[in-house]
Amino acid sequence: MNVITDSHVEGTVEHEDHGLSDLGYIKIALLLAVLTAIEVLTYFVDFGVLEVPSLLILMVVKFQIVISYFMHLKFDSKIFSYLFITGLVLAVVVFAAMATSLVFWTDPAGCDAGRFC
Amino acid sequence: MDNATEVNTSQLAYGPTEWDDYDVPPLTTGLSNEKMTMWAFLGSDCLLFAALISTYLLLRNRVGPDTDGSTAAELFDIPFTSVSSFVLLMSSLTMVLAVTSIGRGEIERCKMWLLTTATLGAVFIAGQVYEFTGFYREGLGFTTNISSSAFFTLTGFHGVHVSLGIIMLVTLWSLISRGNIGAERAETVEIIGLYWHFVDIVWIVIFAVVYLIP
Amino acid sequence: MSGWHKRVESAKLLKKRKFANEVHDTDMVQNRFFYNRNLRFTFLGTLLLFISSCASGRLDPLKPVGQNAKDIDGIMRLSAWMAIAVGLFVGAAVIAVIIKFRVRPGDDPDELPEQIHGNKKAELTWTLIPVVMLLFLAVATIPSVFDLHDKGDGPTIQVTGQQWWWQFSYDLDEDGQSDIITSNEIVIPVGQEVNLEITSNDVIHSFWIPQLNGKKDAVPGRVHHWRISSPVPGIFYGECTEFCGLSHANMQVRAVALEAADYKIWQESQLAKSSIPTGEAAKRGYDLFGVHCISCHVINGVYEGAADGNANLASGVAPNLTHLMSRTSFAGSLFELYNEDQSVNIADLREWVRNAPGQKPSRPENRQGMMSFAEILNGPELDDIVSYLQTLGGKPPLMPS
Amino acid sequence: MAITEEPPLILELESGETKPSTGAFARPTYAKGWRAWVFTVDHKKIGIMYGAVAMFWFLWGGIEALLIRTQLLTPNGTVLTAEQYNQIFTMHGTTMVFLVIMPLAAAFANYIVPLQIGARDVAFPRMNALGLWIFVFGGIFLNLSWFLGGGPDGGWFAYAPNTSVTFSPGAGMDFYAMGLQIAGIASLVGAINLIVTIINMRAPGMTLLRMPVFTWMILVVQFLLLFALPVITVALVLLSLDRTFDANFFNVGMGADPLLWQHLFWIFGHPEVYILILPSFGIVSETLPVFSRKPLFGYSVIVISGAAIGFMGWGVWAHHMFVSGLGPVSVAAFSATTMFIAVPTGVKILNWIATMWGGKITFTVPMMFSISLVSMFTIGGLSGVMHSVAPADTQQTDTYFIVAHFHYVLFGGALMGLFAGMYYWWPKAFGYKLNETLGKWHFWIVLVGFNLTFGPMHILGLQGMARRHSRYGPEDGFDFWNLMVSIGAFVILIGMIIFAINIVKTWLGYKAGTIEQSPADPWDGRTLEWSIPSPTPEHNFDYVPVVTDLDDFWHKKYQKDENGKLRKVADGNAIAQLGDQHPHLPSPSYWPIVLASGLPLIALGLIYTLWLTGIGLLVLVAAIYGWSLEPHTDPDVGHGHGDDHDDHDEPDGDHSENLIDSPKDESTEEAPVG
Ligand code: HEA
Ligand code: HEA
Ligand code: HEC
Ligand code: CUA
Ligand SMILES: [Cu+2]
Repeated sequence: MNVITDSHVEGTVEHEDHGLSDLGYIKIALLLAVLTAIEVLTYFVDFGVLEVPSLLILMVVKFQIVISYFMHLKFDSKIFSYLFITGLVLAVVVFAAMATSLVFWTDPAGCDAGRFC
Repeated sequence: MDNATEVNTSQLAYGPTEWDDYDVPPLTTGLSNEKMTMWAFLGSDCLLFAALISTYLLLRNRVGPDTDGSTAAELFDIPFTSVSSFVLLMSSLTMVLAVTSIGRGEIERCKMWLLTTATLGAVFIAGQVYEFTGFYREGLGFTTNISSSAFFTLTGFHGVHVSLGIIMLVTLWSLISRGNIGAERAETVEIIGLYWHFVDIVWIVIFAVVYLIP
Repeated sequence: MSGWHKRVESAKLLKKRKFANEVHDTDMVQNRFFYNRNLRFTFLGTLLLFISSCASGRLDPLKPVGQNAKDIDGIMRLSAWMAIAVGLFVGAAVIAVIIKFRVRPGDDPDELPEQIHGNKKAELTWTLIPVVMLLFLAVATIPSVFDLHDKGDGPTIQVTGQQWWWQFSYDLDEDGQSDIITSNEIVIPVGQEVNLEITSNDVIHSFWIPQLNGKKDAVPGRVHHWRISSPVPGIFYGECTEFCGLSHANMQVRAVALEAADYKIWQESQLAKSSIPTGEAAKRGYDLFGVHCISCHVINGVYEGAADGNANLASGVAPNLTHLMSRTSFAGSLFELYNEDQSVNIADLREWVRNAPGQKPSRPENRQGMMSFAEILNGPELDDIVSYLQTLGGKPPLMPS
Repeated sequence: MAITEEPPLILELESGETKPSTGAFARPTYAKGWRAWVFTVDHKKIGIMYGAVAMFWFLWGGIEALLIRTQLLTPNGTVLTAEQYNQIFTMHGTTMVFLVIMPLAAAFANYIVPLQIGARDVAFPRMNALGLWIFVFGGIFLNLSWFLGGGPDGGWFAYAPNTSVTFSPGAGMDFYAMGLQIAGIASLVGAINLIVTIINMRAPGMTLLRMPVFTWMILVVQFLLLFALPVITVALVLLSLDRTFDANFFNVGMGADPLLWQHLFWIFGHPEVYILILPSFGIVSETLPVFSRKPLFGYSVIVISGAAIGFMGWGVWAHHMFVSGLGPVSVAAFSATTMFIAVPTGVKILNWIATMWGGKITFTVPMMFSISLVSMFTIGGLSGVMHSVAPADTQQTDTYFIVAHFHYVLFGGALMGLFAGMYYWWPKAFGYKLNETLGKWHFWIVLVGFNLTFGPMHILGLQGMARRHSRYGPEDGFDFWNLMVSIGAFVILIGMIIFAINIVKTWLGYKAGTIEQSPADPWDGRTLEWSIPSPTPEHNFDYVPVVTDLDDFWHKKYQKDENGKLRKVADGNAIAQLGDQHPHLPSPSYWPIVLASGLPLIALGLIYTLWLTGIGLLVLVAAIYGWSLEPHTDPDVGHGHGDDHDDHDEPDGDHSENLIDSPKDESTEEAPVG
């Protein structure tokens, strides 16, 4: 590899790291299964106020695990992460703002209509 | 390159270099174009599903003067959906195993895992079809009310994604079987795997946000 | 000469306003739109100079009357001056560059100008100055946003947009039932911040009376709060500004501000119910009305059938005609109800009843707008109906000057 | 996506020889005639076709504009009925935005970006062709509505529920919804392709901060497209489902909230306006330095502010909804975010002025258009800031003040920039310069006409003239300025006709030999595209350029002498490549156009009869299979060296034969990840 390539390869390509062994993946899958079981548990057992936050946290954790291990993001080039995470973050932020605007910050008189808010 | 005209190339701003020995100039980042394509597409798809999910969340409880029928959420059968969610989740595992096996050159094993993945996906779709017909029988069609339109659209979009994934997996399987794709093209399997996992994580979100959160 | 005068002048020349855009029934209206073009051009020529300096029609938001409109005007001027200042600066810089730094004939083509790659300080300056200016603007803007959303101390009026006219209802005793229902013209008391609850029966419209306040959309399924007020009595003009389909251009509105005493009188008169007319023609018209019109129109006291379950119209209900004559205009304020000499504008009214879609683009076949009676009613019948219509309600409290 | 990531399949046998295993369909080999264009995968031909088609739609959208202006020439105009008027302004806006500015930008992106980054083509040439043809069919589809019962009549942002079947019973809105979905697919395909190209196919040494600004802006735009298109796709799908399959998304009787549409549309719509303007910002960032003979002032700041505009563009969409019924908190928040978007834009404007400041400006036509962008866009941007003051916007919105704003930014900004680009890169694309004298006439007439058309709209708006009104009354005092506006529109027409004449005349002259061949570097350019002959040879670069600087080509021409003074050391034309090498190029392909033709069939079927959809789907599937079963290259394979990248750049597969004698490099080895 000569000088020029060095300067122009921007991604940090971690070629050594190819992810986990099969067993590792199976363990991950088991973890995911357990998390899912907890999620489903919320349906049968009353978690009270904790229900929504715990579901959201579990969801995020599962999401995170799948993209980092199954989808290799953890081991792959950062460029892939940037591409995907940009979309993801944009999606979450923009639609959270939209929902807020539509649901909470709507015109006060709009609420007089009763059924609409 | 054809170096017959080398005579006057010396005065060019950009004459021949060692790089010309490559038929394909090395890619700037060293990453594969196809994989980058898939990641870009998935980033884009995030917004698609975010829009659909927010639409559903916004509309799920809305009623107007003409509304009748129950909302989709009232008909959910959580235990049933939990099972099919679990099936989809496990298909991600089998997909990963397909990728690792082709990486090791174990073609047969890869084929096996691909088929398993496709089958699990098909089971999920079958479950969805069953769920939908159930809803329909209880009087909740696509056009019944606003929550049903939103629900079927969201899950339908996801279902179409899964189905496309199944088609790709089966195609992949048959191509490997025919010997068109070998271990050297493990990346193709990986890329389709990315798509498959994405469909799975979308379902992780849908399952939590649409089904479980009351 | 003010824009107002110009309008009057123009109105005189035109004798009166004729709507003649697109007509399905062409032969009736065809000649109306030709008769005046040439005149208008010469007229234009003479007014050319004036207009450029003081052109303003009756919609002019730059001549605010109501308090809200005045507040808005203030902040708009602030932003305008800011924009003009920046614009002049940039313009001057561009012109300076063009003049100063052009290649001159004697220049040595091999001589390069000084190669400047940038200047951190300069760039920071022209990042920060706009930031400061905009902070200033934001600080001025935000309180006024909240102010505009506050409720006022005056009465509350429901405003309902529909294709392609506005309905106003007043719930005087606050029992949840509308006591006064009128259309085209919203009547308000002078000096009070009147609360509007704006909604729509079909598609999105936008309620706008520029001299009193900015716009607010009328969105079906939502009720939006807005205010208008006027410190002086008078008629103020407005129009629908959210694209609402075929006749969006012909959905106008007026606000009539009355002194407290006059407002009281107006309210009283509006509460009166209608009764069967006594005149012969009017009585015949009354009967015809009972045959042809009551499926859509309500006349309190006599024909109230359309009031319930009348949503046969995609566009919602039709105007309540009980006090028709107490308005100055009809059909989305598109037509004057009275001539300059205060006599009833019978010609337009008759033509409207005969063939409404020919007067105002609409799609009665899609239940948008009033149907045509051209094939149904003959001349004398039309005359009778118009005589009946003239018995509905008293004179308007104010006439357009 | 199944389409994109299935590369042509090549079987590599153990022995090391390759054979196109499933390649059932030969690839076309036309080098001349119309088929060379229709089946091409060459980014340059594709770029030119994008441009040509967009100019056709510009003429069409312009005719629509002139119809609008004739109707509004006088009060109570009678040229159009209200119905026709509504359809025409809807299609005028839709055409100009989706079928003119976007594809014109795509034309430049396709043609210029690979040249500027020193690549021989984009990453996926067949996908590139696919994008073009989908766009072409999408545009035709959209305009088919004129012949099938009338155009869409809901305005270009199609607010629900006015666009539901109840209120817009004709098929026009169906064409709108499906047509834009089709066009959206085209843009998405193009966006991904260009992103990968720019990230991954740069010449050796071209780091991100050595990339020309135009390429940078295109990159930002492609990201905006990538993330914005799914949102409008969802909105349009919901609308289509409502209209075609009786869903209830915008059915207020069922409790729908019409504001949902507005949010979805503008979450797309505002990034969209930056999608429209940023390519032009990129173009003038190229031309201003060249014709001022100075480097771009504050390159990195311009790049960063471009990216910042792209980012901030996601947080301001509700400024289109200030009167829609948002609560005061939302209004205040969006009002403030909107204002601050003026900051990065202002930085650009002032940096451009600083670029010219102290320069030696030659007023060529591209330079004139560029300067007019700087000044005219500023006017539009400043009225934009006036809208961002939410209370003031309640008086301005939906009046001609808004119409003035967006024509200043769209015409005065985006279009002026694109014209600058046309004059600037014309010699590179076609081998000859457009006539400068006619060009100046074109410029001045358009500039005057433009200001005469859109300047008075500010006044009209402030007088209270509402937009989208098919008529106005004589009593409103709008007569005079409407007359001026309409006259202005026809002045623009004259200017544009001169442009058309210019094209035809110079082309004829070039053919006849009276207009000289343009040299490689006619403007003393700074970027790589000027280091190769004009017109660009098919393979772009004889030798892959190795880049060591920003404006690398310029630094090859100007170097410091012993006193440290910059001197011209070489003439660009003398040191340009000769275009005499013959590296192997990707072969044309039948399948992009076939695949694309499936989409309008599917859409037509959804509107009329489902069996058409079936046929469309069959075409689609067949084309996908044809696509993937197509052999990788034409029979020439293996002859020339330097076989260029086709839809995939695996150094394995059929390349492996050639790779044997290539020095092995790590980066070639690591490409296949697995
Ligand atoms: C090319 C497309 C383009 C661009 C670049 C912009 C740029 C901007 N736009 Fe515009 N806009 C449109 C296209 C565009 N717009 C369209 C098509 C519509 C109408 C859609 C429809 O309704 O049909 C619209 C509508 C629109 C609205 C809604 C109006 C309404 O309907 O009520 C608003 C409101 O805030 C707005 C604001 C802005 C602002 C603040 C900018 C800013 O980005 C501008 C920033 C630039 C400058 C400010 C000039 C240079 C800056 C300086 C010299 C620095 C110093 C400046 C200050 C300190 C002020 N635009
Ligand atoms: C880039 C976008 C763009 C461009 C360039 C234009 C160009 C023009 N536009 Fe506009 N316009 C919009 C985008 C654009 N427009 C949008 C988005 C809307 C909102 C729509 C809505 O409300 O839904 C709108 C709305 C709009 C309205 C408001 C309608 C209404 O609200 O009722 C008006 C009114 O005057 C108008 C006028 C014009 C005019 C006179 C031109 C002129 O500048 C046109 C001049 C062009 C020509 C005359 C063509 C000449 C071309 C040739 C001769 C071809 C040459 C060919 C070759 C070289 C091959 N436009
Ligand atoms: C199909 C329903 C329908 C019928 C039947 C109908 N109208 Fe109407 N009418 C309307 C609608 C809708 C409007 C509002 C139209 C507009 O302004 O665009 C209207 C408006 C009017 C107006 C103007 C009212 C105002 O305040 O602006 C008058 C007067 C009128 N109708 C009279 C009549 C008469 C007289 C008849 C019977 C001969 C009649 N209408 C029958 C629907 C109807
Ligand atoms: Cu009502 Cu426009
Ligand atoms: Cu915007």
